[in-house]
Amino acid sequence: MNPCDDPLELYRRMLLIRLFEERALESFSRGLVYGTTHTAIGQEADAVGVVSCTRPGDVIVSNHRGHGHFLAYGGPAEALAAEMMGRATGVCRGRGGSQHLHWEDFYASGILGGTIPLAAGMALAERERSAGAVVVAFLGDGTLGEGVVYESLNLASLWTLPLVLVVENNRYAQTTPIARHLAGSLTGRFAAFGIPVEEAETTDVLEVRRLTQPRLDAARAGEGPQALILHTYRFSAHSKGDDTRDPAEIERYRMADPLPLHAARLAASEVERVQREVQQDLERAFAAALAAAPASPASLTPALGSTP
Amino acid sequence: MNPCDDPLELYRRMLLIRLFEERALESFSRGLVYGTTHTAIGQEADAVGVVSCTRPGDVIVSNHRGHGHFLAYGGPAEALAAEMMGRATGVCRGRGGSQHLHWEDFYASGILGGTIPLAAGMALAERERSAGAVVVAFLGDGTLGEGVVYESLNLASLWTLPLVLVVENNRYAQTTPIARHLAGSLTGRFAAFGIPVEEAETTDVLEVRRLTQPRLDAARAGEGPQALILHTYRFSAHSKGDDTRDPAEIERYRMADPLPLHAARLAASEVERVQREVQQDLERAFAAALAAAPASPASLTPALGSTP
Amino acid sequence: MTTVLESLNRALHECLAESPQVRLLGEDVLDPYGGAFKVTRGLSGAFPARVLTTPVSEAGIVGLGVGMALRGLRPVVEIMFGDFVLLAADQLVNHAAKLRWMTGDQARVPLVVRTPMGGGRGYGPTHSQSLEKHLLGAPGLRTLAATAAGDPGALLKTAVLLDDDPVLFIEHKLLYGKDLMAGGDEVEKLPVGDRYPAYRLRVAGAPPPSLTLVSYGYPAELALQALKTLAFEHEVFAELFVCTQLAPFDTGLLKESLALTHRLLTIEEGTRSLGWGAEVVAGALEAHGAGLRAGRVAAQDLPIPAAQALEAAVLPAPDSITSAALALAR
Amino acid sequence: MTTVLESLNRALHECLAESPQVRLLGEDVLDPYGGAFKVTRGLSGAFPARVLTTPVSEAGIVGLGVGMALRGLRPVVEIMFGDFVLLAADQLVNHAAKLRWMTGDQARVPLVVRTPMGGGRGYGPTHSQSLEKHLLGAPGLRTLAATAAGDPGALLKTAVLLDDDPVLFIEHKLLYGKDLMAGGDEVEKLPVGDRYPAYRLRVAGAPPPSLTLVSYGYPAELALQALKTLAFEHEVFAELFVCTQLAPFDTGLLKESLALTHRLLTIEEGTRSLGWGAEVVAGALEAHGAGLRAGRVAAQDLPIPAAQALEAAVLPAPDSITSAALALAR
Ligand SMILES: Cc1ncc(C[n+]2csc(CCOP(=O)(O)OP(=O)(O)O)c2C)c(N)n1
Ligand SMILES: Cc1ncc(C[n+]2csc(CCOP(=O)(O)OP(=O)(O)O)c2C)c(N)n1
Ligand SMILES: [Mg+2]
Ligand SMILES: [Mg+2]
Repeated sequence: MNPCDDPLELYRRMLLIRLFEERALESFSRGLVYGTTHTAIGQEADAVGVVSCTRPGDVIVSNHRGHGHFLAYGGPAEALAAEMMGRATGVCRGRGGSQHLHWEDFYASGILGGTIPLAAGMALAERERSAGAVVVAFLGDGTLGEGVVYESLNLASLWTLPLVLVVENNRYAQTTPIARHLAGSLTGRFAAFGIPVEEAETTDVLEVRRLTQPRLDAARAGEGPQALILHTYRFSAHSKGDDTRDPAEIERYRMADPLPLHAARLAASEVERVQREVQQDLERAFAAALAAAPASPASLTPALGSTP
Repeated sequence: MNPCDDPLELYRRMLLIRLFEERALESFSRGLVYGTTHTAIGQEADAVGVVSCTRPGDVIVSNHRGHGHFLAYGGPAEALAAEMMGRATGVCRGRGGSQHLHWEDFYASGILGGTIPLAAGMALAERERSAGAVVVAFLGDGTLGEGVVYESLNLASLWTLPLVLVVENNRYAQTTPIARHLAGSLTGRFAAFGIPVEEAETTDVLEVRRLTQPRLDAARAGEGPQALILHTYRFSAHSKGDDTRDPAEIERYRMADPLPLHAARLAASEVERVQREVQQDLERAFAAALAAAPASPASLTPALGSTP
Repeated sequence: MTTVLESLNRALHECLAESPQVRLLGEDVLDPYGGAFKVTRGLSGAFPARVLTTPVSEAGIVGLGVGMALRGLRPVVEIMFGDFVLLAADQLVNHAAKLRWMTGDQARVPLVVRTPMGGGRGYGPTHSQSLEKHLLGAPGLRTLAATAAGDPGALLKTAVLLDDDPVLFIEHKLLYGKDLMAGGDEVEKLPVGDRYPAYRLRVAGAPPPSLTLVSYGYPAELALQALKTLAFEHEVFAELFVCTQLAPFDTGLLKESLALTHRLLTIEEGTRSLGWGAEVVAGALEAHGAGLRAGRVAAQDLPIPAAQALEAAVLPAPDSITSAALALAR
Repeated sequence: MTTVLESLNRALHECLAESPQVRLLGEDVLDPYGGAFKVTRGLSGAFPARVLTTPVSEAGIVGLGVGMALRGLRPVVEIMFGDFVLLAADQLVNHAAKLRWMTGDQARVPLVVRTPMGGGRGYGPTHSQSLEKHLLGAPGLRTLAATAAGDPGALLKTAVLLDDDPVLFIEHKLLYGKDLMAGGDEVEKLPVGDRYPAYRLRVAGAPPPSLTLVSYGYPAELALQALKTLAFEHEVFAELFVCTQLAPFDTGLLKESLALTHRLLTIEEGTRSLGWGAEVVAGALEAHGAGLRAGRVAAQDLPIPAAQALEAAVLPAPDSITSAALALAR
């Protein structure tokens, strides 16, 4: 689906994420989904703004809160819903679930930080392939607690890898506010490794795009890793329930909701049409996922593919 | 033996390290020592300058290249030599060997970086004990490759721990020059975590002391972790042999040898006396170590002390 | 009735109350959240200065715990999910476990690392594992597992307050909500061993056992169901050892039973290969000599899938235990 | 004569020459140093763009290898000492090993992580261990071990060039200098299995064996000495399986031999508890049924001490193998 610079299309993608996540939470409440999930409601502008700047062949490395990145990338909503519902038609055959997604050049995992060296390795492979692809890796503020992130920054910088690190600073690691988990500064963490870094307090998808494009271009041009820090907020709980944040704080951030912010630029009729279309698409996607056969134990293959 | 600000005494300690290390290497060549070792020849001013500023009760956390730190701390040369020779009288009963030393409040281990969270934890314990002790941890430039170091910096800074990190930048990790293993800047690595940092290109023990004292004072005063980066050089090979560095480079750095540099401030007769004394002390120490009984398998206790 | 969760939570309260040396560290352990599985609920309220919420730094906080322990504290570190414990594997094996011995028995590391393992909740491949098998057998590290058959709180308290060596303390997510086993009339329970006992369970009034089951943690609950099914539906009488000390494992525990049954079945939730059961079986065979038969019930050698039907197929269940037991008893 | 070191070094040359996908990463791997144990000597000279020396970042470089492998390369990562491999345990178990399966068999991770294990050189507690036991049994990870009884270079080449799954490749420091076993006349050698064979060794012309020895890596050299001592000094005839694939371990390999001997002795250098031998013994007992006797020779459950006499007391030796074998044969 990428790249894209049509404002209406950007809105559609953000809405797709918003409504997907709402349905996902509702499906949980209704017992249609087993397990857990982390939704990105409120952070849609990051996912769509960044991913819409990528080119086909670019690689996206996502994390536990990855539905938004996945949908922004153009991953099929039906296969994502099916994956969360443990269906055979799930994007990973029901094995991965919400946190472990892979589709085309998109990868996500639930081990915080452990994906960052992978992203650096992918960037190394892509650089040598000389198709000019770039790797974009998303990580949360909390993930900066993990040491392997710094090992990766050092390696990526030393080796001038085409890697763009996007920190979605939603101000919390699970329930822990950033002041309690992060010393020093977010930008300093990248500067220390000689990685150019920019930050912005924004939920505007166009602003995110404006910030992203030069980072991607620089990485693609062989200037090495780049970092972008997006100060944002999630409106939903960390996971399914259990929100310990001050409701007044949440309300305050809701005033910068990326969807109405961007919708205000578009014709109301277009917005309504897109809303209808996305609703219908998701209706279909969730219904199809629900109707699909559960993943069957008969589909379990061995853990090693190429046994001698 | 610490603290100390008598210039002659500082010289004595540096000389003790230098001659100990030379004897150690020689003992290896003569087959008296089994295993491996990393000597600190050339880096004596770091060990002595820093450790001489500590107070009794302060904790020293050292690394694979730890003989100098150990001797600067006042650790017994005989027990160190005995440890390296696998004697029952070794400081760790012959179990630890050259890289794994513990004596009073001194700890060292051969896993690079893994000691830094330990140092932070010790600092936490010391802070709560309110005896005002500080933990000083030595690490090499190469050790900044390890992710757990950054986890520790973050924690130490968040929790304002009385920890002083001393980076001995001898410009190499084993055979790898710093430009090939470290991106960005040394100071940036600490600044990123809000840790005050100073650096100096020096092999002058008095200069090291001038830089160290305020760091220790600040940490002791509750200002949180502090970092000191000492750009130095080792004259000896990384380990026993196998030096891939340009001999001309080594010669260049030898011109800043910390021993003659500091000796020039002292009366020649005093220097000679100290040289004689240290020679004799080491003669005795190595002879006693050599004469001691080898560690005996009968001394092997179980790995768990308090079995139910 | 007390649940395993309540028992553990109370024990932590008591540890903090009884010893000023105790500190608690972990991700998101503060109230009102009280930890991802609520084991630390109420602790930060009662002991604000001694309960520390941490960044997402598993190696770092375990290392901090080692350092604290070396300098006289008794830290308890929570790893939010057991799946992340391998991030601290080096800290556990190369630092915590070795320091006492490698310093010639000078240093002490009274550290407890607690973590919930296990599947059955659909959390998928990185949040459902039982990874303790990768750390068992590290010299100097004791591994304990909570069980509803014993007193998990007392077990934890002993480890925290009395043990001078590092302990990896395994909990199971599905065990938290279980009530502690009452001394019911259906099943007889006999504690064996001292500080970290095992529990020997038999159907009350059953004839001498012809089969020895050995398990720990949540799978022991499944084994207990199988024990009853075997007795009541198949007239096969087994006895079940629910162990709390997984490593070092004391084979002597099973001696008397195996001398009677000559048949050993281990039940665990970790994947089968190189699991805990391997050590139990190998140790038993060495001690027992010829004549022993043995089997192992464990998870299939696969990652734990997210989908419910797949997860159920991969993990052990009472049925699979019962059939393995019957195959062995025959 | 070719040493194990030469064989491995040559294989890496060939891998780089034969496949443009191969990359080599590790600490201090560049010439003229050529790696701490010289396994990578000459490679950076011949393939400067494809041999990368790295910072001291074990988790990072293994993770990089995983990412490279996911995108079509065939990386070989060297961990300088096996003692440091636990720093990469999460990368190996939760990333490398899982990715293929957890993505529904979509992704591929053709990564080889090579590392030297083992003691006998006085390097002390953090530079002498055989830690592979902590990684065996992770679903999706194959563990291989070089042996002088086979062709270690060919083994490595197969893993690097042909295997699409991640491989942990164990070398032993004391094996590097050994000559590859010639098809001598004192000992007969029969390869068993296909891609990653085991080698079945007997004293030439000996009567049918009464004891099955199973080992790998350097301890297999000690076991071979014991095999000869048993035959020539005690008239006890054993056969020795030297395995190259440690995990997943195929018990079927031993079936025929155990049917004959009913006696199994495993020999490894890792510490005893929860070691590789536990799986071999447990698997053999399950497959074999009653009548099997077994023993394990391994390192004592202690850290590896630095002092020579202590280290020798902790590690297995030909004598301890011989006596364990005699005890079992009786
Ligand atoms: C290695 C690891 N440690 C801990 C967790 C548990 N965990 C899941 S999400 C989360 C908080 C992550 O915070 P952040 O990186 O800011 O991302 P956010 O959830 O805010 O999007 C934690 C601690 C995990 N998944 N992986
Ligand atoms: C975790 C770990 N990785 C690798 C090594 C092997 N090693 C020992 S010393 C060394 C270089 C360390 O460089 P630096 O930190 O600069 O200290 P220096 O040797 O220069 O004093 C390496 C890679 C180790 N001991 N521990
Ligand atoms: Mg966050
Ligand atoms: Mg250095």
